[in-house]
Amino acid sequence: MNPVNYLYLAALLFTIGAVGVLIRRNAIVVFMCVELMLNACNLAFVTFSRMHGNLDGQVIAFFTMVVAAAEVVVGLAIIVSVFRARHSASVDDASLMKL
Amino acid sequence: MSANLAAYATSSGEAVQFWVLGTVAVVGALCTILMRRAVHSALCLAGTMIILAVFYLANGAYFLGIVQIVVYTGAIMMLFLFVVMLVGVTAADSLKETIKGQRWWAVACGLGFGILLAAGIGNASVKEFAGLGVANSAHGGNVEGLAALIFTKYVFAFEITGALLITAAVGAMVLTHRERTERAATQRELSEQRVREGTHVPPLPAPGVYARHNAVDIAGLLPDGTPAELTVMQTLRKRGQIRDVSTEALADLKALEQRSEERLGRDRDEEEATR
Amino acid sequence: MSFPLLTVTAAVPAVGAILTAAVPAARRTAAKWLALLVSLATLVLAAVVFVRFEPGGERYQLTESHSWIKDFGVRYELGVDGIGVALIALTALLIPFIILAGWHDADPLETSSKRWRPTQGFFALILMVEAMVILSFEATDVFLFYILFEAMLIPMYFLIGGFGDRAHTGSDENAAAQRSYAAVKFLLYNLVGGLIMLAAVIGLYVVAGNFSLTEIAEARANGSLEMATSTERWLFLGFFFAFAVKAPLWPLHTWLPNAMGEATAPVAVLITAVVDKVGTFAMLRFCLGLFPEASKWATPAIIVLALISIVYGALLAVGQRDIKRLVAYASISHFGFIILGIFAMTTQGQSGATLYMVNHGISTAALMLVAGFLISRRGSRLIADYGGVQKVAPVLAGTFLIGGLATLSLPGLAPFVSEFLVLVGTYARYPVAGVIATTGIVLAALYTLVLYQRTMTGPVKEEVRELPDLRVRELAVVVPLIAVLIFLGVFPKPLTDVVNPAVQHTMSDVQQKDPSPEVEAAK
Amino acid sequence: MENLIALLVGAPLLGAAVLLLGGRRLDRVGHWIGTLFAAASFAIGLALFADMLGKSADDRALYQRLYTWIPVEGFQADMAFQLDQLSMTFVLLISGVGTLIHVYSIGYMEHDERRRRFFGYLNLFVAAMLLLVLADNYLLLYFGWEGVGLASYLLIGFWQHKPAAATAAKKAFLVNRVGDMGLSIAIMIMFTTFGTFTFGPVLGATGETSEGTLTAISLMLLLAACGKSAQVPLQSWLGDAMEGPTPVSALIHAATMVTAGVYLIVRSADIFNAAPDAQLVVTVVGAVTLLFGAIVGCAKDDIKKALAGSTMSQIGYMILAAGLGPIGYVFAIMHLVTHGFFKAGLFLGAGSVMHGMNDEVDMRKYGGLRKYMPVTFVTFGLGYLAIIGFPGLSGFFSKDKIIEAAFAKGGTEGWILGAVTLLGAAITAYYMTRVMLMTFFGEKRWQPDADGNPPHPHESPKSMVVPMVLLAVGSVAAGAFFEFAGFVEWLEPVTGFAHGHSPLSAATVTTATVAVMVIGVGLAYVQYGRKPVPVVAPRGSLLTRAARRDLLQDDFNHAVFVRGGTHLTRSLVYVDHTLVDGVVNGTAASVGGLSGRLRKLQNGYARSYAVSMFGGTAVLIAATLLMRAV
Repeated sequence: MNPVNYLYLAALLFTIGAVGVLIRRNAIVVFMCVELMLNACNLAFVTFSRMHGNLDGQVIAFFTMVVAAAEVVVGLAIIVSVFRARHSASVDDASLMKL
Repeated sequence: MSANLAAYATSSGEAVQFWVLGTVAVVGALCTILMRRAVHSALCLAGTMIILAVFYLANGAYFLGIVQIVVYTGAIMMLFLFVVMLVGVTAADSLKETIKGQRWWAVACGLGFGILLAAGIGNASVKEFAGLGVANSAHGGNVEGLAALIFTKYVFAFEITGALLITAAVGAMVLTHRERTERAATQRELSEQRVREGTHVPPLPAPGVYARHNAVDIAGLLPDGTPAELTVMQTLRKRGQIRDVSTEALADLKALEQRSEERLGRDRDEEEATR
Repeated sequence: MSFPLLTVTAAVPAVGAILTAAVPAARRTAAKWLALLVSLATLVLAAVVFVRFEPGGERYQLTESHSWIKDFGVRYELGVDGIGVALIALTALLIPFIILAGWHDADPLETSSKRWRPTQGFFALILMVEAMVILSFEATDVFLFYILFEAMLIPMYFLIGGFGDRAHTGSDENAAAQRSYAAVKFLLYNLVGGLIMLAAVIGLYVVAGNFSLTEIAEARANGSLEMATSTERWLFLGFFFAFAVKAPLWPLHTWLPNAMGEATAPVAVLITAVVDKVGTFAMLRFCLGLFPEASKWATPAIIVLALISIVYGALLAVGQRDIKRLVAYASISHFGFIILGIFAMTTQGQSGATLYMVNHGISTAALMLVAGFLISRRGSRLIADYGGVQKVAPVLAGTFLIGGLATLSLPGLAPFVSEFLVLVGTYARYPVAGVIATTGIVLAALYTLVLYQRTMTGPVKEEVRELPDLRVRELAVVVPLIAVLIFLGVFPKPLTDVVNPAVQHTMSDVQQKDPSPEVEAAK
Repeated sequence: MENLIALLVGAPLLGAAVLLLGGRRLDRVGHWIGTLFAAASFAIGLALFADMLGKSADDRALYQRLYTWIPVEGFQADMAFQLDQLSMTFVLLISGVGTLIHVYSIGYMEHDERRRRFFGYLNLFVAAMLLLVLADNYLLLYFGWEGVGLASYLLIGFWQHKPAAATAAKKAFLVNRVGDMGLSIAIMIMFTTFGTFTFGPVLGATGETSEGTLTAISLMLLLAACGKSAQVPLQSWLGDAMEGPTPVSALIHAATMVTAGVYLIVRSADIFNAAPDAQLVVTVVGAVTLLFGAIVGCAKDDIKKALAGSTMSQIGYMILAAGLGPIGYVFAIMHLVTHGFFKAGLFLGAGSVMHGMNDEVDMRKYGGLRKYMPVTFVTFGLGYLAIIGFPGLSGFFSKDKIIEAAFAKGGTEGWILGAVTLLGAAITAYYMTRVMLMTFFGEKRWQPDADGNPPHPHESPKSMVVPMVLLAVGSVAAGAFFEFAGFVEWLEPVTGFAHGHSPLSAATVTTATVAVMVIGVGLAYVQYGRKPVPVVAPRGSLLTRAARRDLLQDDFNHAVFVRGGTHLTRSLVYVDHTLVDGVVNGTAASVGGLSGRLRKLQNGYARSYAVSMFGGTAVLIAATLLMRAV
């Protein structure tokens, strides 16, 4: 087997995550899907790292994790405060983006 | 892991592992987006992440594999679960789509995107790959190798992400923390207020009174069989997560009476029979 | 590295604009004086440019060149030829008068809040326009020119939409709606033109590989840059369209009457006398300079459009009931003359067209600013609301008449020289067009004199009985303009000296020679 | 000496500048300043004249070049003057009569608060007119040409508060502009043909181009002349121009400006000589106007309009003469000068009458004035005798020569033209006698004016009387003086001269002229001298009614140009608004509608937007792949 298959897997997971973002209304699930996408990217990075024989890809994946952690923290905080205010975690409730 | 400079295929063991775990990962991902309850989604996602951790390890990223389990599956997913609990673990999403055409567009775009991405990978991929043997052993191991990179080449990025983390932590606190603008009322003041208002001078009733279940989300029943919402804690009340069991309870009661009637009847019959 | 005179000439009003905008709300008068001083300083710099320019020297002088966007070969490249010098002089000359004439046009109303500071904005925007116009006359890089060509729309948009004529009929809301209609129309017309030009600019880059006017023109001339006939024509049309909207040429003219009608008189002057000149200037410099063959190909059609503009604009001017719209249509007629002169492709025609740009600027300024003074006194733009003004305000009426006479190209006033040159130049190549254009001089007399008759003569109307005559500030605006008109009318040599060599260059760009007189040809 | 030429123009120009810019503080002395500058110009003219007389006939032309007016490659218009015998004649006429009329105006305009400005305009006129006749090229001539048009506009409309005056001024300028169009086209043709428009080179090179070109130039020059000289079909403005103050009518619309057309044709003699077709048109225009003006003159009750008709008719004579070629040029100019004297005198007389009659202009309300205004009566009478061609007076000499030359044209044309000129002479005698009788003879038919004041006719002040007397002297003596002092020889070097071969002898023509004159006078006497003149005009014949309305020419203009033009402009305004603007607005509206529909895509749901982003990304990837594949 060629490690390229990991890439295909990453692509598949990424796509599933993206579709999830689009079809779910629960902000928490949407968030999870984003995490899934990030993880798919990480898998791709790690695989690239292996394919190219250097560790830079892993470093990037590491940073991605850190950033993802920060993002999760802030994102969940936002969800919690939105929930407190609106008693709902549905992303469709915030449809104020039109005139 | 072979230390060859270039290889054309991984070991067959890894291949088996990939196909088996890969399938599971995809199923987990699909479950993540298809489960109605957030908590199930979270669990599926955690499973997928663990599998990814295994893949990291298989790809020679030992440090990342461990970090993935510890940080992601351990910390981040727990955070998710925590928030899910906070928001309501039993609340199930309706999977009915409200925006017209959204789902079809999403799936169509997803399909197109996926196919194109795969096509791109297929287009760009090379047959041979380098492997991490040399890189991992250059500084004496994977962790040392990463450390050498992070603290030299990527030191600024590292510092910046550190700052980002701190900022995120502070931000989360600011977002969720509500500043108390006035002194909290003491217990004494609270009770005085209750007396003044004349409502519920005694403590609130516990859910157990007249209750048939000892769960906190089920209101106690009043003598006429209707639920008393006061008996449920405020948080659940606000969330609307009171389980109304009044009809159920009444039905149960009726069934019980009937059963006891029968039992009594049978007893009477027996008595009469013995008599 | 010599002193960057051209950059400084454009930078002074730009910096002045920022400073003016920064003046605190309460110091309104200070902002006005600052703007006036800055515009006068610019005038001095423009005069220096005019003097430093050697008519017999290089085609482009006082050049500056710096790399700007390396990847696309965009350069900050400046240089002036005679035409540019003349138009810079015109711009720098008119702005102080525009500022002076608009001295009270942007005073905040009694009712508006204290933090509201329209005055600073008004004068800052005017200076900003000046800076951009001057720089666009200097730019020899097509991309730089394009950016300025578009960017000057923004301050103009705010000047039209934000500071309307306070003399209007109907309710304030209605007036505001018309004003914003006019401003949006102005913006949309010019943006569409600019968009098409952008496509042509990109196309030119694809074909030529750089944006430098001088390099491209040189390469075209010595044959190292071949352009397919159809490519050249398309690019030409792209550029020409934008310039024709700005100029404006029939049938792309309808934004001008709205814009000039709704804007205050000084802003109307700014539009027609300064900003629109960029369009005709660019026709000379870019259309003819970059696409000589296509220009020749399109000439018959453009001549016809120009003739229609001349006659049509004049006829519509006759039919107007609003003083400012009348002047606007008259301007359309005059722009027809300018474009006719440019595309007649004779020395006289092009010299005339260049002089026409300058003279039309001054004469329209004189007429429009006096009209503005009149309108601000009576509070109405309708011709029918006036009558007998000469009896109560003879100086105002006299200056108005002189402005009108300049508009109808009376000999002795500057526009005559240019109009006659255009006519002669056109006739030399296209006799029929020349004759048709000549009818314009009759029609010009018609609309000017009808306007004068209806507003200034006859019995004094009740509403105008109390009109004061021109004040000192207003005289300071009008008198110098009239003096310049008369001076250039009897002695246009300073201007023609500068313009002639530039026209020779343009003529050699398009490889045209004046048709030689019949008698000489026979010999 | 030639350096003085510019001063001829410069003096009145300076006067105009001083008067117009001087402001109120010059109000009290303005009229003296104006007169002084005009007189200065006349004095310089006389000095130059004396100098000129001292030179041989072929060497009299003087040139002065100031600077290049319009220096453009291949197009050099000089600010340069040429003073030859022709120009000299005009200079003396303009500055001389001009000065007299300045003097006259001092009295006439005494009570007008804007007198200073009036003198400024008069000076401006004199300067422009002198520029016109002194220019050495057509473009500079055009400058003067339009300059006099401007001055005429300002002076006709001097009483701008009267709507009639303002309209008349505008009309005069506009009709003149039509003529100016002809002049500018003529200059354009000249430039493309000869490469220059300086008199010398153009007139010297007429042999080198085709007759067609020359005919075109000639016809365009004729158009210009028609406009300025009020010839059919551009004559309509002159009658209305009488709204201006009377000195203006005398100076501009009788003696000088309206003759500029004749000057133009005579100046361009070489071009016309080479274009016989155009010359024929010129004579026809002259002949038609001659009769037209005369007929209109017969019907008008307004004394100034009657005189205006007469002016038109007399200039018709001049134009006709100019169209005859070398046999007529000199006589055209000669008649022009004599006409300048007597017509100015007549107008000043008319002004004097109006001055005494509360500005009444209707002759039916005059009558019997000879006793009250003896000097006016005598000077007016002498002018009258001169214009009808009473033997021995100036009009006799000049008109007789033109009639003779008309016959000498030869062929049928000669007979027709001769007959027309004779007929014109008869009608002239008729209408002038009518004016004379209605004004100075018969019983008083005075009416009180609008305020109810009855008129108190009185002789005018000295400043008005003196110019009238001087002009009367000119009217009497000029013809004989020219006849015997050699006017023909004086002008011949410039205009050329040829003796015509008339089918009739000179004596026959003279006899016929006198005869028709007597007939005309007799007719008028029968009609107006023997019977009392009704105060209210009788209805009159169809011709009379038409003539009162300028032979319906104005009605035609009104119907065709004014009404037609109004309709045209109105419909164009409509077209501009609905069609040209409508197309654009329609496009805008359809774009607006489309965006309205597209706007629904913006439903506000973040997920919906995310789909578009996602789709966009997919498209981008596709594009990248495609680019790589290509």
